[in-house]
Amino acid sequence: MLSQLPLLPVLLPLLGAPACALLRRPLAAWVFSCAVSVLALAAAIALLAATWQQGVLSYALGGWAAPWGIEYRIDLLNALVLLLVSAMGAAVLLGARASVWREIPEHKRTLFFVAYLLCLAGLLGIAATGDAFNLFVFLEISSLATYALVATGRDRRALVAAYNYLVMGTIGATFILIGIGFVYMLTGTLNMADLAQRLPAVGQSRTAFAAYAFIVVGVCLKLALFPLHLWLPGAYTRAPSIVTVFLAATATKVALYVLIRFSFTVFQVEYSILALPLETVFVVLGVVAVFAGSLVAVFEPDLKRGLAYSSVAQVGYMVIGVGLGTVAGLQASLIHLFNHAIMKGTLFMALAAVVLRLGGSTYAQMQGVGRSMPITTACLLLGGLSLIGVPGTAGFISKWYLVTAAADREQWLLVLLILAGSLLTAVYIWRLVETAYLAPRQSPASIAPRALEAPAGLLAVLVVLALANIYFGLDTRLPVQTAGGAANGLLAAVLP
Amino acid sequence: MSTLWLWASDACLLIGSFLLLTGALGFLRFPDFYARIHACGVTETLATGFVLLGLLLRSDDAMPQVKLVLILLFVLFSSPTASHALAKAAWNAGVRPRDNSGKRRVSLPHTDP
Amino acid sequence: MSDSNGLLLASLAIAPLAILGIVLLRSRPNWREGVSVLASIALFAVNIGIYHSLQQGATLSWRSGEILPGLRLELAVEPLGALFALIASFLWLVTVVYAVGYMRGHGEQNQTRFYAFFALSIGCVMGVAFSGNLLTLFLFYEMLSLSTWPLVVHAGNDKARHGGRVYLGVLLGTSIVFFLPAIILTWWSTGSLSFVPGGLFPENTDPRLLSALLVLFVFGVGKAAMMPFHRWLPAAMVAPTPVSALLHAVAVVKAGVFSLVKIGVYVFGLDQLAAVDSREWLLYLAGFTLLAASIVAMQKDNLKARLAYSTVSQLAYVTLGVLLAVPDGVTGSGLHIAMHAFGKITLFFCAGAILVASHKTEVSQLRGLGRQMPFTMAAFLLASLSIAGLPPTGGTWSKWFLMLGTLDTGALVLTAALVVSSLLNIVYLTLIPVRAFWRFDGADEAAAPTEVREAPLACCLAIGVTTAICVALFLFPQPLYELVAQIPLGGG
Amino acid sequence: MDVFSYFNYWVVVVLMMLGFFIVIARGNLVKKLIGLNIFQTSVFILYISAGKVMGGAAPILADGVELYSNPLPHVLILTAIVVGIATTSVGLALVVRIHAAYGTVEEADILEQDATC
Amino acid sequence: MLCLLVATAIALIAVRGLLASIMLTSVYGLLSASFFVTMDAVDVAFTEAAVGAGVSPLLLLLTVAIVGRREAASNARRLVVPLLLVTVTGALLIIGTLDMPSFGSPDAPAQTHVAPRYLQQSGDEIGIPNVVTSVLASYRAYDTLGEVLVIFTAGVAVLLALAPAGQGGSARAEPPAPEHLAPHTILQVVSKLLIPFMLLFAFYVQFHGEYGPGGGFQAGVIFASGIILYGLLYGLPTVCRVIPPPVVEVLAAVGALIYGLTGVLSLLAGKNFLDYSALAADPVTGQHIGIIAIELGVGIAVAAVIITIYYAFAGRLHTRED
Repeated sequence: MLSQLPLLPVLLPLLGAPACALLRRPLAAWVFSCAVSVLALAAAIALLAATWQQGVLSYALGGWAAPWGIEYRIDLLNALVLLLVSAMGAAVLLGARASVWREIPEHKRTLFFVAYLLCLAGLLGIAATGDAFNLFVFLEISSLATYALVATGRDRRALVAAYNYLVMGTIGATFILIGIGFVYMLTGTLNMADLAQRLPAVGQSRTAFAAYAFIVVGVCLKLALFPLHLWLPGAYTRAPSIVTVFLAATATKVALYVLIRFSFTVFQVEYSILALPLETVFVVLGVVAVFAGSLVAVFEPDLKRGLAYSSVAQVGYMVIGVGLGTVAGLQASLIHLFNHAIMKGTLFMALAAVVLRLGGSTYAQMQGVGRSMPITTACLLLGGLSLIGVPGTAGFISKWYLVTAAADREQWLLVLLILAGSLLTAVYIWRLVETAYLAPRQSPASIAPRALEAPAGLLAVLVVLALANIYFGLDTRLPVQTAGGAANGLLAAVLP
Repeated sequence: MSTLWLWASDACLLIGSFLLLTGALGFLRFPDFYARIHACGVTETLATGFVLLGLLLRSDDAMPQVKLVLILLFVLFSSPTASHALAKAAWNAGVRPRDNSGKRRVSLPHTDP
Repeated sequence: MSDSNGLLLASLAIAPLAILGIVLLRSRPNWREGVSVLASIALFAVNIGIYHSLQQGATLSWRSGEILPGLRLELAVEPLGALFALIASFLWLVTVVYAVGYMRGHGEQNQTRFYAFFALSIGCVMGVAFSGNLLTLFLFYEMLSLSTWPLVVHAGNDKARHGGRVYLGVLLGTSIVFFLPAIILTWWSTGSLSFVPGGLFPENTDPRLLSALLVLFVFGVGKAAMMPFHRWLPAAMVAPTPVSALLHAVAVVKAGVFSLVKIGVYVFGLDQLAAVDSREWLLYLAGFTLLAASIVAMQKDNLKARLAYSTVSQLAYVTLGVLLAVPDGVTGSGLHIAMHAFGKITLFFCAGAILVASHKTEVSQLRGLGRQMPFTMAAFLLASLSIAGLPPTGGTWSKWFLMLGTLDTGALVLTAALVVSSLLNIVYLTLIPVRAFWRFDGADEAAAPTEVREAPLACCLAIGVTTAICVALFLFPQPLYELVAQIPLGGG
Repeated sequence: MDVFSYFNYWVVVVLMMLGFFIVIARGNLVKKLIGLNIFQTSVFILYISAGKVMGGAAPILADGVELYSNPLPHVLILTAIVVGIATTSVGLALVVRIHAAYGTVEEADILEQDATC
Repeated sequence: MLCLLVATAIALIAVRGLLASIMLTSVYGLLSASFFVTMDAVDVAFTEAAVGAGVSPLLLLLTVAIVGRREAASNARRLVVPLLLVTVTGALLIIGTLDMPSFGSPDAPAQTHVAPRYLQQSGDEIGIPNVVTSVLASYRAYDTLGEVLVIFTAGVAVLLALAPAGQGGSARAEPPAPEHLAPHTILQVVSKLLIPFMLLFAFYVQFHGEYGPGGGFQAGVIFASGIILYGLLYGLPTVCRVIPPPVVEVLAAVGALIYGLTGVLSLLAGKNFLDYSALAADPVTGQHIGIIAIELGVGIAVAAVIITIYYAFAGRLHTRED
């Protein structure tokens, strides 16, 4: 079974989804999905361990060797993303019951879990595959499932958000398809490793340039990099709480992975970052994203939407790291990818609990929530502190690496801007704290009937996620070493 | 022998194409819906028949011939039915034929749409 | 050895344990406060133990696993930290006793939260005091900012919220925008963040980098309240008096100047510090701060605001002492941390006692109060003398060394500034009790409520203890001095 | 002659852009999906054009035929067509729901309704 | 051919009114299918004809029947940005084409690198003449599994969006809708004659995919079309009685599972996922069995999902009329 390891994290949810559809009772579907996602997580953990021991793992699907068949090629980068996505997928699902039962009508619950598993499988498939076209296929699986999940939100605006996401997402995917088509016409292959070998020979052609441009734009649409982020706030805000947790923790992360994979593996770094002015483009767009996203978040009356904009900002940080084009920058970007998933997972999970009990997540509704839901609010606060980058939390590690990476390139202005971005984060997180702890509790009439602490299942997951923020702020070996190894693997060959 | 078949086939194809052209012309130029549907519905069935016949005469394999015959049968069934369905739907929707001056000439029981 | 290291960890662990106890016993106020008192006694005892180990020449330290490559959380005991920890934990004990009286006397809400975060703050202070490298220092420094915020906004009204915003905004802002880059730059250029006697930077470090770093550090440690980043301290005065007393006269502000002393001595090293270009104007900025804050203090009628500006001024003394980069300056700074702590906490205790007993907050209302509250006012008088640096109080010694420092460097302007500031101290602090006792005219008699009596016993007890220590330190400054003299000064 | 060899591709580019234009310029949600359809179909044409070999036969092995067109793009596009219809159907389902919720499928009207509530 | 396509697309931009747009879409699909034939892509042409000219206009029509055919005039001021975007994108694409291998050149990398192996060795390795099927079902079988799951996802998504409450998630028909279709006697008679042939043809396409153009996907679409035609003529309730929605939904999942489990079988036999040579002693026979099995899975899943989607839309149509 060990030789099949690279496939398992993807295969389990992929086949689990149709199997889950055969279950009629929602509770059974939930239990089944949980089991599937936990197994996938176990496989992903084993896979990461195997990657550390054996280096790059290759798995030929259908027994056909690449480039004729489709290959799964797992290096540290893939393994890290797989682990992250499956872990968040499992965690969110485990805590999902109460929230789903509250927000999703009874007859849609089974399908909801099926779509969730499909989305998970799609994202994992993207992260595992070594074939450019296969990536597109799994991208579409996850995207379609995401549109459906977003549309299950209770508000009718969820429908519009899902529709806009669908149009933008499809444009992005089609752009990626065009890009893949171009490189295929240039090289005759779809396998990423094979592409990497064959592209340098034709790398200077205008076709390669156009191909890279289309892929980058397409991926940035999925990544919601400013100014292509327009779909994100609506989708995150209107989607059911659980979906928001899952998407925020995984979807943009996988998109960033795709960006890195195409920029550093398929197109080599000399081409993608150093020869083109993309370094500047990424860094500038990243910085603008940080400030634009954070500023909107500061003035947003709904916390969920505010945090969605904060995601736009955080994507900015990650892209800055990529744009630096150094091992340190890439490592910082990957660390932030990992840590941000945990932070936003915590934050949105806590919001799921808040929405469950209070019916909404505007600041007005959350007044005094610190007293009615102390544990949830404490977790929310922890996630927020981590987002700010307070030392002792995971966010601090991200910021540290990002700033050192910028310092290595002697970009002092960038250092300052990154830290100033943190200050903006502090502003909106503090707005939350004041609302939660200082504002008078809402008048009894407007408070939900049972404004109590969240149910145990959700709360347990939430607490674990919140503590993960601290754990990964103190024991950083897993993200730092894996990200370091991955960054080295991607860049060491070409950079000193 | 084969030349003869080829001639016959060419002739069939030509007739078919010509009929299609007339049908299209009628579709563009005729005054009202029913005349148009008549123009292309009638010619289309016949034209397709000729084209298929022409192709049938050209092929020398059994399998394609069987297929062409089947297509012919299918077209003979479906094309008039489609025209009928269209006309009927139009009638039900309240579309009425016009005379040369463009006025409604016929008024029949189901006037309500 | 291992026992002593256990002591070190214990000093950090007591606060969390205390919080647990406080939260669990939240429905029984007596037990809850009992836990607080017990914890503070235990902490003080532990710190004495640490002091003794240090005196016997033991090195106490603890390291975590690597957090960042080559970087760990490190704890280490050195003389200055031990001094700071001793003072803070002792004053915690005193303050808890005082707080029990104050909070009950004043009928405050949310007392459990108050005691819990109070304990947490002290835990963070211990962390700052015993931190073994810049990263650890920064970690506890930030935690201290965050854990004191709930105490500052304790009242929960708009005024408190506004104060809290300024408080956290300045402290977090400076630490993120100045302090953190300074730390990262240090790491980036030296590859280490450890506290090393004599400093971290190699001889050939770019002087411009050092200049920039010094500026970043001095402004970044916002808790040192260097102008123009001093606004948070007056803003924090919306807190209940015990908080102002312990945290904003002792723990938090001293954590700031303590960090600066540590950075000056162990990151730069006095020799290198003396050569940094930006030191000169920072010195004058410190001089300006101490004068300007004194002048502002004179104009404040609110007693706590006046004390706050006085604190800003006194903190500038310490900063100035470090920046002088001579051994006498550092000795003066170290001593002043201690002396000012006892003096200022007494003053705050008195202010709180006056508030509880007579509900008066403005200086102008205090005339004649000496008759009703003679004990409090006497303590106020002694403590203000200590702040001004006059015998028979401990403040004399620290000011003395600071003066020597300025003379060593030949910066006579600064000497003059110190003298003028001390005179101002007398005007705006010492005159308060003097008026309360003697400038009593009949016009106010009717206004003075006759039923005003001394504050609750717990408060008076606390005031008595700290006042006594102020005086005692004048008579027996030797142990303190010896401890401060152990700071490895490299250049000295 | 080089120009002529690209003519095919250029027409495809024009087709793509026509579809793309409909997607972003039209406010009717159904029309947008139609545009998306055209856009995607045009990309299929690009792929299939890339697989054509002049003088080649359809890639179904037969005796005596040496030159075939490239089967790989065909396979890819078969998959892509399925993806396209899947996207369209999900999009249409959303449109139906939007119509039920808003009573309109014009983007401008929807924005207006959302802005007022 | 291409010019016709361009003309259609321009007409699409010019025309206002959704019904005409849908007809043009259908025309566009048919034209591109014809173009695919001239490009030797017969399988693709088949699929595009079924999908581009069949299923997708059908779904569009159903939608328009629900939401109305009117289209508002577009705002002239809103055209500037799209025009700019389109111009930039188009320019980039044109630039991209400048260094491409010439159209139809047999020396292009795409023709010389990976594809030749399929053409030269699939006969020995897989043993079936249709190379497209070989690649689709064996060399890149995993993509096709992904494709099946895409269509399955679409089914799930449509159901999630449109399923009416209280029926266990399935798009069951409403109580009989007004039977305005009743007098269509001629249509009903003719279709009764034709539908069996359509279904038969679907099976032919299903199992003939190895030798000629066709395969599970096309067969599934044709099968579904037959059922949909039946539904259109006899009304949703009738067809729902013949083929109940829950059954179709189960079949969709089963189809996907057949595909997946075929892969799992080869896993259990100790080979890689979807390596059919493990399914029989002789690798080529194994490939045969595998391809038949997965094509069956594809066919079932596709037919079931398309019927499900139809049910969901048609159900909405009836709900609205109530």
